[in-house]
Amino acid sequence: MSDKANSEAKPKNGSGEILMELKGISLRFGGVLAISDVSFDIKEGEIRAIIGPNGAGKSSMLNVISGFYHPQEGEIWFRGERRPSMRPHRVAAQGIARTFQNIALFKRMTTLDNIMTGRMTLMKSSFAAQALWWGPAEREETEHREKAERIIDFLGIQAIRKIPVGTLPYGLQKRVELGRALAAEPKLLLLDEPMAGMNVEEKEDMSRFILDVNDEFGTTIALIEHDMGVVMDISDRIVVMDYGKKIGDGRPAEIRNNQHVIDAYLGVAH
Amino acid sequence: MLYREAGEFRTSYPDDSQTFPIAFDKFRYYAILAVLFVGVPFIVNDYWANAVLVPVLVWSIAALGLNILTGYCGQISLGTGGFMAVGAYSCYKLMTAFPDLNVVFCIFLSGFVTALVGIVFGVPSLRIKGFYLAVATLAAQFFLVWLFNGVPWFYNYSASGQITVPERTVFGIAVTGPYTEPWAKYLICMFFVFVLAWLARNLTRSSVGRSWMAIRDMDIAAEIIGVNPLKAKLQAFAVSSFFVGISGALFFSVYLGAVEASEAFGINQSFLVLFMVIIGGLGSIFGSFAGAAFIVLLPVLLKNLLVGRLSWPTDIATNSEFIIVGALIIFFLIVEPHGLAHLARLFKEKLRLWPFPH
Amino acid sequence: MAGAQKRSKLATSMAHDLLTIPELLSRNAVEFGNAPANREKEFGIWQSWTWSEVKRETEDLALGFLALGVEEGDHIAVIGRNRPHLYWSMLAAQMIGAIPVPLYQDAVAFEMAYALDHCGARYVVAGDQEQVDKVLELKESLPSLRHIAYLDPRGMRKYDHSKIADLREVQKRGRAESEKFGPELARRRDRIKSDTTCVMLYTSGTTGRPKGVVLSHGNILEASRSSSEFDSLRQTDSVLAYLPMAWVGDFIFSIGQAYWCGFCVNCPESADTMMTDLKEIGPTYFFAPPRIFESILTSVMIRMEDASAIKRRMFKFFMDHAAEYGPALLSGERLSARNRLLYWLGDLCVYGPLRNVLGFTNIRVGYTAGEAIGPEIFDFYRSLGINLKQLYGQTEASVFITQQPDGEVYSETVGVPSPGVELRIDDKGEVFFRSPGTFEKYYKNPESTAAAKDAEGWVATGDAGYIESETGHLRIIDRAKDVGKTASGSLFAPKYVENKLKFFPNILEAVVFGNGRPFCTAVVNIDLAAVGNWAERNNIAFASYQDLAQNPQVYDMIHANVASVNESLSEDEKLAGCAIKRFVILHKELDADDGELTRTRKVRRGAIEEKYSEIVDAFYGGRDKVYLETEVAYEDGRKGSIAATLNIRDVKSTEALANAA
Amino acid sequence: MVEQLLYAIEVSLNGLMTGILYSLVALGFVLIFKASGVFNYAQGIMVLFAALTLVGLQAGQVPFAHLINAVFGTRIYSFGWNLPAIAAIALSAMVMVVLAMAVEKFILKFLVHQEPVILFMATIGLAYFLEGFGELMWGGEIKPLDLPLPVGISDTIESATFERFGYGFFIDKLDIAAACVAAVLVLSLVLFFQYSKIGRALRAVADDHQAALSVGISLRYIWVVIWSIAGIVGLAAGIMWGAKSGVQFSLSLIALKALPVLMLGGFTSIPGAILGGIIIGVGEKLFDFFMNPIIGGATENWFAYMLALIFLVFRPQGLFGERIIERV
Repeated sequence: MSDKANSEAKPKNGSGEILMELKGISLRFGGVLAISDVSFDIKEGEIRAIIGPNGAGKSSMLNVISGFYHPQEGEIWFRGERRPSMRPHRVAAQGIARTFQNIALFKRMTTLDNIMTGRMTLMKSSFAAQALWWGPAEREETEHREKAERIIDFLGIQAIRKIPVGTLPYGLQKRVELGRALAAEPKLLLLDEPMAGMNVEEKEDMSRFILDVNDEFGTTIALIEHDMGVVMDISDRIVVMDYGKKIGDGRPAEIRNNQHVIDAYLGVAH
Repeated sequence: MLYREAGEFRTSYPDDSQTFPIAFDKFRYYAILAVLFVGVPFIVNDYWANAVLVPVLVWSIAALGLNILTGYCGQISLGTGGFMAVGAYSCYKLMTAFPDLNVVFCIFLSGFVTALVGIVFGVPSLRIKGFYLAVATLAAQFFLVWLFNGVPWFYNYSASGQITVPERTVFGIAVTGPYTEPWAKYLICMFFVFVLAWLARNLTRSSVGRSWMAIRDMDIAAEIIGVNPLKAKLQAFAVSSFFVGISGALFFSVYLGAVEASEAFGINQSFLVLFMVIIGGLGSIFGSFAGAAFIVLLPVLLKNLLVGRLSWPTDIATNSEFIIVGALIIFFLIVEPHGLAHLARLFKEKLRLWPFPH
Repeated sequence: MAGAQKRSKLATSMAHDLLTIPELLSRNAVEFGNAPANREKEFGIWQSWTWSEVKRETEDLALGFLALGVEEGDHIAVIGRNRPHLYWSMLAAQMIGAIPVPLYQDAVAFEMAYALDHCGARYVVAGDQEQVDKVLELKESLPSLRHIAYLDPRGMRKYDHSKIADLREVQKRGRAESEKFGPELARRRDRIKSDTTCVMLYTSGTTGRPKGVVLSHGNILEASRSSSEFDSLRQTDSVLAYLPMAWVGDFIFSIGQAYWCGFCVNCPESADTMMTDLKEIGPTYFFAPPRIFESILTSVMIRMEDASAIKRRMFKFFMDHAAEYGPALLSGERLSARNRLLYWLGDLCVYGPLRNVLGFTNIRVGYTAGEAIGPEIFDFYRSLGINLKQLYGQTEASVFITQQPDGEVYSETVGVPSPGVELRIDDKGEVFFRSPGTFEKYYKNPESTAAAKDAEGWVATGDAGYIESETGHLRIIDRAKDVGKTASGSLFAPKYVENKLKFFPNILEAVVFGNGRPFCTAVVNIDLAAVGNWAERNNIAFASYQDLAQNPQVYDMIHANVASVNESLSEDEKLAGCAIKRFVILHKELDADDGELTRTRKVRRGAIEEKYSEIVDAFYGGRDKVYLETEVAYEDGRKGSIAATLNIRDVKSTEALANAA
Repeated sequence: MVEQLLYAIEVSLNGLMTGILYSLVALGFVLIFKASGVFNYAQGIMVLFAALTLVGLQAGQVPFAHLINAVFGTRIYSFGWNLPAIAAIALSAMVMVVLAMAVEKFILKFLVHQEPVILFMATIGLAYFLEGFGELMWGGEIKPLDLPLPVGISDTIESATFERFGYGFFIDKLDIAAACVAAVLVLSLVLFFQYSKIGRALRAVADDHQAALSVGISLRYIWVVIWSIAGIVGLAAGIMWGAKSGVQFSLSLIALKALPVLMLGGFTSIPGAILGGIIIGVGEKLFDFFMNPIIGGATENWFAYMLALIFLVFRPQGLFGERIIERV
């Protein structure tokens, strides 16, 4: 069923407007060149994968997009405007949410609170209103709680709603983190190795969720993933990086028989 | 065991996110409030007010404040004493500068003054983390105390260098000054405790509180998902200092009546409050009260026991007091690092699941 | 409370001229407009609908169905877990003269195929994607199927929506086109009479194909009215709807009685949150089949195992006290001051908290039926002060045949005839009934109808039993056709024996053979929860269910149980012949998916006897080991097979065992 | 004017010496923090406790005299002997080792896996304990502590400088001694860490507890050693301070100055501790020297902290602390 649905889905995806464009991005740490002159774009509603051997600069790339690293050269265009270098939380406010390679949840907060925190950028009520728990503040809480509950329902984590996430098993934590990112209702969702350290079953679930997110909410997704099989299955287009350079870009089929890519991967076992 | 929750269900989110969702807890809460506000004032005598209740209440406010900063926002501070001093002295200046201004306002205002100072000393927290920050806050401690001792303007050039509270009334009843009835002292403190605890609860349950906890648990991730660390931390410092300032103001105006900065607000006070927070339980409002009660009452008990009962010479008693307090604190950290609040939580869970063990 | 009673009295008084469920709905919308009618746990809270809201929702649905082109007499299959919208769709169907046919959601596609085909369902209301997929699989074999509506849109976006629609969309459309279809709705409503078909339910026949039992509004209303009055149910009551919607009981409780009294029906968030939801709702009126009460009791005992010694001792002390005086207290007898005080203490420290954690605090009336319940299980709940009673019923009777009145509750009987029900027991001991609730007919199956229901309307229950002279209560022994004779000519009542066996917490299921055989033998299923826990506590390692089942110590334990059953049988000279001489512990759980149980978890004796013929042969061939391969079906419908060698035990008498030990 | 300048130089020279004393205390912090990640607030009290013990032993005081007398109504105060300094120092060193063992056995052992803040609080508890315990053991009154130091150094310097600049710098012989002691201590510590087996083990632990454990180094043993060393360093500092301003409770407060020193130097850097100490020592003296007329005295109380605070804002990891790299 799922595959059918998803194959039907394909033509729609990736045909949209360009959501984000990265032009000639270069990033240095001291002397080390993490990313050198990489350019690619991400289209509305597509699932865009960034792959490559370890140390290829994938994560750095994601960090650049989410504004955590500031590239020395290159431009980032988001929704038709050039994005000046800004603090990560401002980037988040622009509608870019992400998950992290090694889970970065707020361990002592409950699942619900984590997800509510994800909506931080959407909450408006004033400090005073919250301190006095005035009407507006309480109403806002309720509205956002509703939204959060939809996500909890969507991810099927009702049972752990009020449990501190620190005590949850790895697989569930990954799910909650996805929930936290979704809560921000992002224009662009960045997933840093969403399936790292998962067993086959969990991977299937996660891919399922990623696809569902993509077509239920029409969210644009950019992800890094090691599991080639999964990447080929779920992504519309793939960027391949190696030693900080872009060595391939295209639909899974094209990537599969791209010579550079094959060479790059022959060396490393994945 | 005492809980009868079956049939308690929530049909709306406000119901679900109440402070006391369970009917039994709500009942308990109101019962306690009733006793504190209506019962105690009639029976409280001078000793109980001055030695037990008032100090516990005043320190609770300070503990609440520090708990917001350390327990909720994860920023350790050793400057509490200094901020209490700010509260006390600004309260003094306000009371003497505007004699007609109601003392309650003075106290709130001194809270705001302290909040401003807190923001100033909070700024470094953006760069400095962990123990470095803790030590940095000592700067506030020593500088502020030095300031209030060194600049006569603060103590209105009084010969003693002390500040002494003028008599002020609320509804015609003296709440400060030598002729204050114990119950009046007690009630005015209760009033502030209640209001501030309510504020703290509101903040910690709403998005402000979540931004604090996010910073505490993982500051980098917090910023990346959209928490503005500058805002969150400064808010935490401001609110925390506001609370601490008010407790300082009460400490001076209602509890002691006359203070001298370096004695009343020394580094030890800072540590005392930190103890209250840790022993009470980081990130718990109830914990702040429990911790304050514990730390304030323990010496009182010991004194009664050693000097009162065993009639030891006071110097030995004081020393033993230090030894016992120190030992107890260590013991506590070993058996229950998450504090009294956590113990209470476990106990409550047991009761709810009774007769099942888990 | 009193006010509420008055209102519900008023309701009933004016309700005598109410003939149909839709009329009841309109009445409730007026009488209790703002009282809750349905709740469902969703998105973390209990979403609630008042009676007036339910009326609106349902009418919109009905209009929507009209817009879809539903004809009078069309069958609308409803498949899914208990959810308000699905109940409303049944109501909506009735309003427009269509016939709701709830089906078991856990049925696999080919099982569903029969029912859908047999009733010629034109429309299907499916709970979620899973159910839709099942129906789609059968699309080809169901020519009459016109349209599918689904409730949960998750994952449905990609489906071709020419023949599929979102139920809420259907509803919206109905609301939008209310002027257009309003008159038609009114017209059809007026045409519903008390003999109009109210619902059609498929009995998961223990033998042969399922039969479609046709029940009229008259049947349902009468049954609901009399039973509600029997237990003086009120508008302020509440129930948890968690049993299959396709089962007549759920229809009577969640629609019949709920609409009659106007009380609130609560739907759990999902099957696996049922216990927590039960606790949150704390219903006042509760029904569960014995197996559920059994598993709850087992879990209570297991959880108490880990409690501290003192607590366990206290628990035991008070439970013993309760076992002694609780039931008496509940049936309103006077106790000595000391015992009352002790019970009060116990209520404070154990019974109350226990009722609370289980969610039984507010229960006024609790029922169990469908199977015989173990005396100690039954008494356990009664001793806690929960007014648990038994009833005996059938789909064909719109449930109620006999019930236990408050104050006359016995674990081994099923009570006195329900109001308006006549009982007759023929010479072969089979029980017959006649009542206003008696079904109209089996759909498209006149001969079975004729066989089951004679000219004067007497219906054969197929159960053998007798009326106890001293209490006047009915006592069921067994399925009439299963009651037979052993080769030695003595009476053989397998079910009776099986139940006695199943009353032991270690035994999940048991099948007894012996009809026309020299002696009786049994195939036993152990209860993994109970036995597994026992094994852990006695640190007996086991890799799998199979492994555990064949463990000699487990065998010894079961052996003891069987022996004690034999003992109790020997006391009753009529059934002494049923003593079990040999038994085997089966290496797999009996499973509906393997055709060994019915959907309501009754054992299919015939099927089992043939499937495990090797075992039976081994029993009577005198061998003490048997090797067999059995086919099993997994959740996803795949088939596999497991092989095992089973040990056969010869049963010694209890004292023999005692000596051996 | 020249006078003024020369005086300033003298002041700063004295500051330098005080700074060295600060560093001595700071050294203890650093050792413990480096090896066990424990932020040992009790270090200051340990200094006091060491000094008290030393004096007590030297003067042959009876431990807990007050308590005993109070309880049994006796009137014993002294054993009536006078230990030679060396013996007393050796004994006190042993006491410090015992203390270290006790700390490990009764506190750290149970808190190994707790968060840093909890351990920190525990050491504050320890500080309370030791404060009470020390005074109960040796009494709270101020005690003089005199060391047999070669007289005359100061004079030589003074006269020598007088001939040079026509202005005699006065430098307390104690300060000079302190400087030497500090130098010796640091040198020996560095050697110890570089070349002794256990020293290398300590470094290993500092880098990575798990790794250290996996190569079979007992964390608990390490902790005892490191706390002993910290205790002995504390003793040295205690002697110096005690000799300078008498052994009294205020010692522990002065010891608090070690904290800003640490911030400057970085919690994990030995050279940092030394340099930080000197900077602060000199800094606060000069600041007071110049600002006193303007904003009043006693600026030493806070100058150090303010300096550290401002410095840290620009360099959060301190002078020599490892760079803090933020990752996600």
